[in-house]
This record gives sequence, structure tokens and C-alpha cells, in this order.
Amino acid sequence: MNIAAIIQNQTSHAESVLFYLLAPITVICAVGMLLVKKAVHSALLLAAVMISLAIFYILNEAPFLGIVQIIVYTGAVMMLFLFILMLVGVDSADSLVETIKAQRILGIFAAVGVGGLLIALVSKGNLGRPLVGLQMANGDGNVQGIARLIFGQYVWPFEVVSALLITAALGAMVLAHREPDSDKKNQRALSEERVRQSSQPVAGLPGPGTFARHNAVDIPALLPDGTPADLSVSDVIGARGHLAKPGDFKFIETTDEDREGK
Amino acid sequence: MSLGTSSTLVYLIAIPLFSSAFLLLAGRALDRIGHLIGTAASASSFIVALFELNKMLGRDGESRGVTQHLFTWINVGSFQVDATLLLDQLSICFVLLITGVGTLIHIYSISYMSHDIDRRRFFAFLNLFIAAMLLLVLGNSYLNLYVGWEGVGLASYLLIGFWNQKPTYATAAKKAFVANRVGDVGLSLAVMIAFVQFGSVTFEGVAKGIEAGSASSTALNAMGAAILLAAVGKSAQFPLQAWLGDAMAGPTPVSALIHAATMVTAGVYLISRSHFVFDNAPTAQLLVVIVGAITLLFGAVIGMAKDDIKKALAASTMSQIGYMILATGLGPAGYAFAMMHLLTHGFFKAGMFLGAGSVMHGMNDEVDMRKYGALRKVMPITFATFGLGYLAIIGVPPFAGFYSKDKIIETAFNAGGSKGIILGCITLLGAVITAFYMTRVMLMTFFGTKRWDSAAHPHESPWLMTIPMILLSIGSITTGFIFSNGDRLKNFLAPVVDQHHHEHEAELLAPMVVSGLALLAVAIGISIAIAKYGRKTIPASAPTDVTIWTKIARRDLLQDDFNENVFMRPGQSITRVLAYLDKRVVDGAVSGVGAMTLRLAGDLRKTQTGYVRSYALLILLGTVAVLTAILVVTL
Amino acid sequence: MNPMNYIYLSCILFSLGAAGVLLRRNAIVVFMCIELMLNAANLAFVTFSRMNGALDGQIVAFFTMVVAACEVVVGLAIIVTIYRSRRSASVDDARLLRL
Amino acid sequence: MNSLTILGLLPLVGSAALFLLPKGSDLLAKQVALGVSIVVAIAGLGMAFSFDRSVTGFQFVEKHQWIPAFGINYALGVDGISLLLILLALVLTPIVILACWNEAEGGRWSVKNFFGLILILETMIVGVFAATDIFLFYVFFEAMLVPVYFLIGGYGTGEKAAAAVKFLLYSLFGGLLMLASIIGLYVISGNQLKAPTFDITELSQLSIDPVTQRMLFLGFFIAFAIKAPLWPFHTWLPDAARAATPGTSVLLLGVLDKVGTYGMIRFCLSLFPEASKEFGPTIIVLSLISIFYGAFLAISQGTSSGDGNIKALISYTSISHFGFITLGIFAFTEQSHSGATLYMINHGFSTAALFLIAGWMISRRKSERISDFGGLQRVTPIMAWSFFIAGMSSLALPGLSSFVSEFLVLVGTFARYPIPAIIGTIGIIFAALYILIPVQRALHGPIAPGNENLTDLTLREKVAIAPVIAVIIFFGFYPQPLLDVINPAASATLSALEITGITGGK
Repeated sequence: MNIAAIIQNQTSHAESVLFYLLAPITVICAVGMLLVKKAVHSALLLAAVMISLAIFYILNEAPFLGIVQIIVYTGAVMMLFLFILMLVGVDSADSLVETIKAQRILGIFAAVGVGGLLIALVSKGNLGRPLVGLQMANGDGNVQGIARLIFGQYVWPFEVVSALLITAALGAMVLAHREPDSDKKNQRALSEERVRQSSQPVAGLPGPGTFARHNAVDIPALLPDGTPADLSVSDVIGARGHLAKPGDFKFIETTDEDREGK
Repeated sequence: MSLGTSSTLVYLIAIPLFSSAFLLLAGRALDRIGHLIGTAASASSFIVALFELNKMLGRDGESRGVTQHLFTWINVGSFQVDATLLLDQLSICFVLLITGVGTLIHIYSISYMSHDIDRRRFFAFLNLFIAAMLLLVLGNSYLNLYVGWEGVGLASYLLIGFWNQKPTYATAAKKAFVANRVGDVGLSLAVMIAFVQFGSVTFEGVAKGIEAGSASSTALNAMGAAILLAAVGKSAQFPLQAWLGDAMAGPTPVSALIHAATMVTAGVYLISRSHFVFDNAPTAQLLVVIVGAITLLFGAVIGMAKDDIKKALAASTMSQIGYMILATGLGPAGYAFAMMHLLTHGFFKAGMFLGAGSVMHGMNDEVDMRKYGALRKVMPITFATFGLGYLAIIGVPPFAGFYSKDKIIETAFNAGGSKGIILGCITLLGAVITAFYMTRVMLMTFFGTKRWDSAAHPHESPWLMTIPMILLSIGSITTGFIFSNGDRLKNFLAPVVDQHHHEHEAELLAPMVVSGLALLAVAIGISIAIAKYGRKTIPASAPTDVTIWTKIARRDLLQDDFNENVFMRPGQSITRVLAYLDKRVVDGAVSGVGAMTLRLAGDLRKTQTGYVRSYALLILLGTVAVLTAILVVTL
Repeated sequence: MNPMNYIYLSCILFSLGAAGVLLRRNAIVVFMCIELMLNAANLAFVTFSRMNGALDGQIVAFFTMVVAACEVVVGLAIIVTIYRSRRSASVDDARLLRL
Repeated sequence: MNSLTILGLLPLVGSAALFLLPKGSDLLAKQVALGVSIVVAIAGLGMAFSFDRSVTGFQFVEKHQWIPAFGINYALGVDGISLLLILLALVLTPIVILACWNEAEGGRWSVKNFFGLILILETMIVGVFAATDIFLFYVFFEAMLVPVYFLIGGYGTGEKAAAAVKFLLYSLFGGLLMLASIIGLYVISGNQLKAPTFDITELSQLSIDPVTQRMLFLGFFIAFAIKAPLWPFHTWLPDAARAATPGTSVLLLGVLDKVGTYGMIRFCLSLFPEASKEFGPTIIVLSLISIFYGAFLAISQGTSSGDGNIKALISYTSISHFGFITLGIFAFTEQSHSGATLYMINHGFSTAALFLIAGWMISRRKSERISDFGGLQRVTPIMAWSFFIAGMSSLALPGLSSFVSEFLVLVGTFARYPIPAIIGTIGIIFAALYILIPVQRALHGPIAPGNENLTDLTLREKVAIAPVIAVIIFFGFYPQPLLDVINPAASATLSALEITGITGGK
């Protein structure tokens, strides 16, 4: 690496091409994220933005971060988003009609204002600053450089952040966990409940055809007084009008002739 | 004048004071003998006073005064006031009057108050009064005097309101106290002026300061006016006279002791004591004379219209004190005569009040003279003593009042110039009216026909009441002659009040002429009264078809109406307005700030829509503002 | 090409994210926009790191990613909880901040 | 043992003991509180006897570093004025505890907490009067509000919560102004001295330019005027007094409010002599307004036919009295200064007596309205006469303690400002009215319905009130022991003002 490369203010042409190719795509995706109705589409557009950002990281001599960006963001975080979208309902479309007075105008104004002001301030702040580049810092390799810093100078923040991650995991569990509404019922409680509900027979429903002349599914069982028990046949059969009446199968002294006549 | 010391002066005050405290603190246990203790205390004080008089007479004129230093009372920087007692010729007159007449009235009260369940308390208050009054006349400085001054005001308040279960009596007591307080303002101011001008508030220090000429005449006139204001309040002089009539709400012995013989004359004492101020403050002195002259006539006119025997006597007291104040305003010549009239008045007026009390005692506490009549036969002793007092007050020789009043009229005429003639005529006119209304009182009470209520069974009072009356009437016969014979009192007092003025002023009229005029005036007054009240029967209720002037006189010359409309009503209005303003404006301003904050908060609260996005928008707008600021600064 | 272009891109992405937070009502989309803002910041960090020749910017971006991951985990859990009780993922429906 | 710290800590220890007592041991709590306060009072009186009257400046000085970074010290010390005010508090506390034995029942919190709060308040009072470090003073000044707030809000009657909040807000407002001034002083001291400091002796050496001095003076003065209270900063007082229990009112009006007038002497005058002189005439006018305003409003409570409130009346009389005190302070003469200081003590006792007896009247009659009373002199003579004597002291009857102080104030004022003194003197007429009107309505007259069966003072109440009345009478006749302590401090304050002494006389 030469000194000239270190103090150059320009990046390589290849990088320029890539940038000018990708930057509009990124911006368009971001804008689209705002405009599409469905949340799933937003998520997909965001994923696109993140992937292009990962490429920008790599272009900026941060290959480690670029990879991490893809793994963590596009891989893990976006996956989480999609899972939640699945829980909430994939096709839950967002109405884009604004309900808060002046929110849209002011919001756009503020966003444009912040963007414009930031660009203005940043461009003022950079006048005449040379590009140093990371050739020196990445001399032993980008991952090694970062590892040296993380496990050296930044080891304490790193530990703190790891604690934060664990806490966040616990927090998510606590938040998403739903306590049962009441204690789980045991067998005794269940049977007591069943006995108290007098409309339900304690020992299960009677089967069809019991004490009747016929034991088909459409023949109701007969109660001791000879009346049919409606509970013994499925509601569906009753609704379709296929229910047989007890009288349909009256006991008739049949003779052999009769049988044969049939 | 170097004064001797005496270690016994303090007992004069201490005995009644401790007796009073003892009676009050001991509670009901002493109900049976409380009155005896009280009387004994007063009598002991009188004995000490006689003992002191005896010692005093043993010394020669210039060094008769004695002092007793008790302790340093207040000492702040140059403001030093010692609790020191001073007994000189002027004080001793008062001390003897207070303790002497006071003791007699104590004795009288034993019987008069015998049916009152609070008799012990009554005697405690009487003793408190005696102690305070003695402190008033014995203090060697204006501030010591002030303590006694307010002390007698307190005792007077307590005794006027003794039967305060009656709301009107309680109001009368309050009125007396407040009127006295107005006077006290004057005394306070006098002390302040004295301190600032002379660096001392003792009589001696002030006198020396004036002698050294360390005060301007403006200051002296102001001090004189302040002292006069004090005297006016205490002695019920115009324009603070209104309380005295109402003060008759108190038990009659109180009226006799406090509101006739002693306390109300404190103003005369104060002016006489401050002669060194007035001698150098002609304007203030003139004011004194004017106040005296007005009150003299004022009281007399009211006296003519009153049917209440005590109020008639009260009006008479006011008028007589007017005489005394007028006399003190006449300069060195007048002090001694004022004192003489004060002393004789103490005897005859106290006697007459006790007589009135005796009449009321016999008439079921009836005070309306129109319900009296023909009492001379059933109450001979009362009639006799009252009659002697009557003769004394109207100035019939050789009774006491003749000597003293005659001297005042004479001095008034001799005041010089037109002032002398006017004052002389006023005093003569006063004498006419005095004779008239006193004769009216006599006629309505003791002569004429019976106009008693059916329930009344008038009877003579018991001996405990008559003996003090008899003794006082003896005093009203003899004192005038004793005091004036050879100018005895004048010479006795001369070292105190008349140190520098021995030249005799020119006489406008010869003494004999003045006496003749005075007697003529008395005769005119008596004859009018007899013509009006002696011949015909007096209606049992006051006639209503009278002239507007009589009505005004019956309403105390509108004094209460005046006070009510000029001071009380506006005062009440101010009070109400201030109470309103305090709630609405002063407190309202603060509450208003609070209410405004609340309202502002209520309005601002509406910006809190609860939409997270609104908050986010505000944050971002804030960011825009900050960035703009940065941009503007870096441009 | 001047590397400042990355920074400008970062600014644009940041303000687009901010606009999304302000304009969208679906809580999940709002969340995604926040992620976008964080990523925009990361891009700036990485670019500055390169411009200054020090890896510290990348470290910060790394930490940001970790914290963002935590935030997503907790935030999505909260969204789920709210959705469970309200049957809605709209941020306008949760107005408990208002009395 | 002459340590102000120990003196101040004793009540705090006592209150901690009270809080540790088990629930329900009310009687024991009262006994412990009474015992502790009596021990403290005796210790305080013992200290007073070893106070050297010939020395000007602070005695019993203690100084420890507290926050060295800001030059803040824990510094205590007393001169004649603060010694007497501390004694006033120490003597009144056991009396209040004894007099208000049953006052805490029915409060929001327990009885032991009530007495615990009173003892905490006692500690604060000792601290506020003894502090010679201005920051320490401020801490006590504000901390003092806390127990009072709870005493009013937790145990009062009527609109107690509103009154407590009003009291707190007014005091905090003044306190914040004062804090601003204190910080200002600190900054100036940093510019002029080697190191910035909060020590008042050092701060009084500063030379501050007139404009700054005026601003700083006003910060202090308004805080103290609210506390005192001076018209027009007074409106919290009647509400607080109406809502507070009588015992609380005694401590509030009798002792706490003296912090205001004490502060004017200790801080306003000694730290800002020029501004004090400049504002003196204005403050004298405010004082005169206070005198009459308080008197008129007290009269309006007395004369209003229905809702005249006896506690409000007493609080308005206090506004009038505080007018006299500030008049004395800003008249800048030896007499007026000594008188004003003496007035603080005397007013403490006479108001204490009035409030305690009014409290007993109210607790018996179950009403605070003056028109509900009548004829008490016949029914409950001892109570009625005690009230009468207290009232007489309040209207400054000669022979009772207030007279000496009131007269000294007036005579001292007259020496410098004759016209205000004359106007102030006229105030004594209204003093007579505002005392005699309630006396007539409540004590005199026929026995009003509902008063027939009231009981007279119990032995406990007699024991509580007797020392107060004894003090009132004794110092009326012999105030010199107090004046001997006050005079050196008063003249030291005046000499710091560098005013050519107008002391009267030639």
C-alpha cells in the first residue's frame, strides 16, 4: 500500500459504479417501504435495503460487518419480523389514510427537514478532509482488527451488551408468555362440574337404537316410557329429516306368509 | 430639689395588688370572707397613706417628696425606665382620696353587693383598681404612670362589665375601654415625644429638659396636645365623653369610686403633673381650656335631660371635671383650685352616687327618677346625705363645692382679656345649669308625690351603707373650708405645681363680686327648677311632646349618633371591604396564578393526544429546530 | 467518487426511516422503519471508520447491531402482547398515554 | 454539656424512639414525647445560663466541614436573639404537647406520629435558629416545612389538605427566591474572597454593588416576608391556622413564623446594609399596612354575624403583631430593634396562650364559630379568664409582656420616623377592638345555647397554661433579663449597619 493511496480522496471506479448502481435501488426500496400497503411487502423491501447496505459495508472495507449484516439482519431479524407478521396476520393491510390532523404534512416536512439539514451540515463539516482508508487498520485482516478491539479496548461494553442480549431474550419470553386464566382443573373438579350441569347426562349420551326395534344410527333410543330420546341420535340426521320415529317399527305379529309376500 | 427616699411606698400598691391576686386565685374557697380581705387591704393602704402623710408633713415644703426605687424596668440603650415611686404633695392628695374614699366604698359594697354571687370577684377588681390607681399617681415617670393608667382602664372595664350577662353592659364596658384606648394613644405619643426630646421619661427629667430649653415650642405643644388627648379619654371630656354615661352599667359603688371620685379625675392629675409642659406650651394650654369649657356645658346640658338618676349624676361628673380641666388650663393659678375641686368633688359626688345606690337598693334597682318621688320620708339618712352633697355641688356656702367652684370661676374671670370674660361667663352659666339639674334630681327623687311601681317597698339601707354615706357627706361639708382656709391646699401644693410663678395676676373682678355672681347663678338655677318641677306633679313617663332641643339633649347631644355615623359605620364598612378584598384581591391574586396555571396546563394538555406518532413528530420537529440552530450558528 | 456520498445516502435513508415512523400506523412497519434508521446510522459509522482509518466506527456499528437485535426481540414481543389483547397492531389504537 | 448539636438531636432521637413504639401505645408515646421535650427544655435553659451576656457575636460555636467542595460547613452558634428564640421553642414544645394531649386522635395517622412530628419540628427549629452557615440555614428552613405540612394535612380540621398545600407552596416559593439569592451571594463571595463561602460572618464582609444588593436583598426579604407574614404575603396564614390543630398553630405562629423576622435581622440587615436602608421606608409602609390590615380583618372575623372563626381571628391579630415587629426591625434604632426581638418572644407566648385556650374552647363546644359561644365566663370561669389575660397581653396591656416590646418598637420608631410611629400607635385602638369583640361575644353575655354544660379546664390543661400566663405577667413587670440578652445582639446588628445612631434624647 502506498502513501498516495492512503491520502487519496477518491474511491476506485469500480466502487463508484457499484455505488451508483446500488444507491438508487436502496433509496427506491426504502421509499417503497413507506408506500406499500402490505406489511409483508415492506418487510421484503427492507430486506432488499439491508442487503444493499451489506454490500456498502463490504465496499467500505468492513467485510465482517457486511457478513454480520446479512446474517443478523436479513437472516435473523427480518425472519423475526416475518414470523410476527405471520402471527398478526400476513394480509393485515394498513390503511394509508391519515387520521391525525396535519400529521402527514408535518411529518414529511420534518423528515425532509432533518434529511436536508443533516446533508447540509455534514457537507459543511467535511470540507477538505482526506480519505484515510483502512488499509493500515485492516493490515492483519478485518476480523482480526475488530477482534483485537472488541476483546481489548471494548471488552467491558462487549460484556455489558452480552448481558443485554440475555436480558432481552428473557424479557421477550416474559412478555410473550401468557399466564393461564385459572388453575388447571383436576379430575375431581371436572367430574363435579359435570354433575352440577344437570342438562348434560352424567354418564355420556345414550347410543342410538337402544331398546328400539332397530339399531341404525337414525333410530333414536327409547326411554322407559316408550318415547324416543332425541339425544341419542346426531343432530345432523334430525336436521336432514332422516330421523325415524318409533312408530315406524311397530311390532307386528308377522306370519310366514307375510315374510314370504315381501 | 433633692428628694428623700422612703422604703414604705411600695406597700401602698403591693397590699391591694396582692390582695386582688389572692382573691382571684383563691377561688370559691374565699367567697365567705373575700369582701373582708378586700376591705382590709384597702384600709391598710389608707393607713400606710396616713403614715406617709404624717412623715411628709414633718418635712419642710421643698423636700416633702420622697421616692422609692424598686427595680430597673426597661433599659435599652439610652431608653431607661426604672420602676420608681414618687410621693409628693400632689400624689398624696390623690393617694388619700383613693384609699380613703376607696375604703369607704369597699365598706359600702359589702352590703350593697351582699346578694351577688360574685362578690369576692368584685372586691378583687376593686382592689385591682386601687392598686392601679395608686400606681398611676405614684409613678415617677410617664411610662410608670401609663401602666397605672391602663390598669385603671382595665379595672374600669372589668367593673363596668361586672354584670356582663347583659349584652348592653358588656358593650358599655367595651366602649369605655376603647374610648380610653384612644386617650392612651395620646399618652403613648407624649412618652415618645418626651423620650425623643429629652432622653428621659421621668417627670423630673422632662421638667429639667424643658428648663434647659432643649425642646422647641412645637414639640412642647405637640406633647401638651398628646397629654390632653390622654386626659380627654380618661376623664370623659369632649370629644371622648360618650363612654361615661354608658359606664353607669357598672354597680353603683363602682360609679362612685371610679367614674366619679378617682379614675375620671386622672386626666386632671396628668395635666397638673405635666404643668411644666403646659406652662411652656400656650397653644396646648388654650386647647385644655377650650376642652374644659365645652365639656362643662356639654355635661350640664345632658344632665338637664336625663331621667336616669345615675346618668344624670354621670353627666354632672363630666361637667364638674370640665371645671377642673378648665382650671388646669388656666396656668399656675388654676392647678391648686383644680385639685381642690377635684378633692371636694371626690367627696360630694361619691356621696351622691352612694346615695343614688342606696335609693336604687331600696327601689328594686329602679333608676328612672320619674318612678321615684317622696322618698325623703322613707329614706331619711339617704336624703340627708344626698342633700348635703347636693348643696355642695351647686355651690352653696359653706359647703365644699362653694369654695372650690367659686375659686375656679374667679380664676376664669382673671384669665385676662376677652378670654377671661368668656370663660367666666361659661363657668357662671355652668353653675346655673348645675343648680338647675341637681335641684331637678333632688325634687324628682325625694320630693313630690309617690310614683313608685307597685312592687317597690322603699326602705332605708343598712348601716354598712349609710355610714360611708354619712362620712362622705361630712367630707362634703368640711373639706372646702379646710382646704381653702388660708389657701392651705394651694400653699401645700405650691412647691410641686407652682414653682416659678409667684407674682399675683391682676384681678378682673374682686373675689366678693365673683362669689356674689356665683350665688346669684345658683339661685337662678334653683328657682327655674322649682318652677318647673316643684309645683306640678311629674309625669311617670317622660313627656314626648318636647322640643327638638330636649330630644337632642336626651340623646346625649347626639354624641353616640355622631360616633356611630362618623367612626363606627365607616369602620365597619372598611372592615367588610377589606375582608372582601383580602379574599378576592390579595388571596385572589395568588389563587388566580394557580387557576391560570391550571388552565394553561389544561390547554397544553390537549397537545398530548396520546398518539405515539404525534410525540415522535414533536421529537423530530425538535431535532429540526436544533439542527437549524446549529446551522445558523455555523453559517 | 467521494466517500461522502455514503454519508449522504445514510442521511437520506435516516430521514426516510423517520418519515416512516411518523406516517405508518402498523406497529411492525414502524418497527421496520426504526431498523432502517439504525442501519442508516450504521452506514455512517462504517463510512466514517473508513474515512478516519480507525476500526472504532465498525465496533460501534457492531454494538448497534447487537442492541438493535435486542430491541427487535423485546419490541416484537410487546407488539405480540398488545396484539393479543387488542386484536390490532396499529400504534394509534394504543393511546394509554392520554388520560 | 453546651452543645447545640446535642440539644438539637435530642428531640430527633426522641421522635425516632416514638416511631419505633408498637402500634396502639398512644399513652406511652405521649409520655415519652413530654418527657423528652421537658428534658430538652431543661437542657436549653441550662445552656442559657452559661451564655455570656457581655460577649457580642456567636457563642457555643461548632463548625465541621460538610460539603468541602462547595465550602459548605455544618456551623452552629447563637447570639442573644437566636438563643432566646430557641428557648422560646424549647419552652413552648412541652407546653404544646401537654396542652394538646388528645389533639391527635382522629388524625389521618397515628397519635405517636403526631408527637414524633412535633419533636422533629423542634429539632428543625433549633437548627434553623442556630445555623451560622447560610446553606445550612436554608436546609433547615425548607426541611422545617415537612413536619408542619404533615401536622396540618394529617391532623387538622376542615380544608386541611388545601391549607397544607397552600402553606407549602407559599413557603417553597419564598424559599426558592432565597436559594437564588444564596447562590448569588456564594458566587460573589467566590469573586471577592479567597474561596467561596456560605459563612454569614464572612459574607457580611462582602462589598456588593447596589443593584445586585437590591436583587439579593429582595430574594431574602420576600422569603422572610412570606414567613413572617407581612402584608401582602399573608394569606396562607389564616387558612393554615384555621385548618391546623391548636398545638400546631402555636408552633407555627408562635415559633416558626419568627424565622421570618429573625431572618430579616440576621440576613437582610447584616448582609445587605445598603439595600436594607434603601428599602427601609417601603417596608415600614408595608408594616403599617399589616398592622391595620390584620387588625381590621381580625375585627371582621369578630363582628361578622355568622361565620366569624376564632382561629382565623387570632391569626389575623398575629399579622398585625408581625407588622409591629417588622416596623421595629426596619426603624433601625436600638430601642426598636430590642423591642422587635422582645416582641417575637412575647408574641410567642401570648399567641400560644390564645391558641391553646381557643383550642380547648373549640374542642368542648365542637365549633370554631365565635357566634356559637357566649357566657363562658359564667360556665367555665378559669378558661374564660385565661383567655382574657392572654387577650390582654395580645392588645399590649401595660403590666403584661407584650406592652414593653410594643412600646419599645414604637418609641424607637418615633425617634427616626415620627409619622409612621404615630400611625402605628393608633393601631393600639384597633388592638383593643379585635380582642374585646371576641371577649364580649364568647365570654360575656348570657349563656348561649349549647354552652350550658361545657366543662372548665382540667388539671392537665391548667398545668399547661399556667406557665405561659406566669411568663406573660412576669416579663411584663420585669423584662430586663431578656433585654440584657437582646441588647448586645441588637446593637451589634445596628453597628454593622453603620447607621448614625438615632437613639433619642439629647
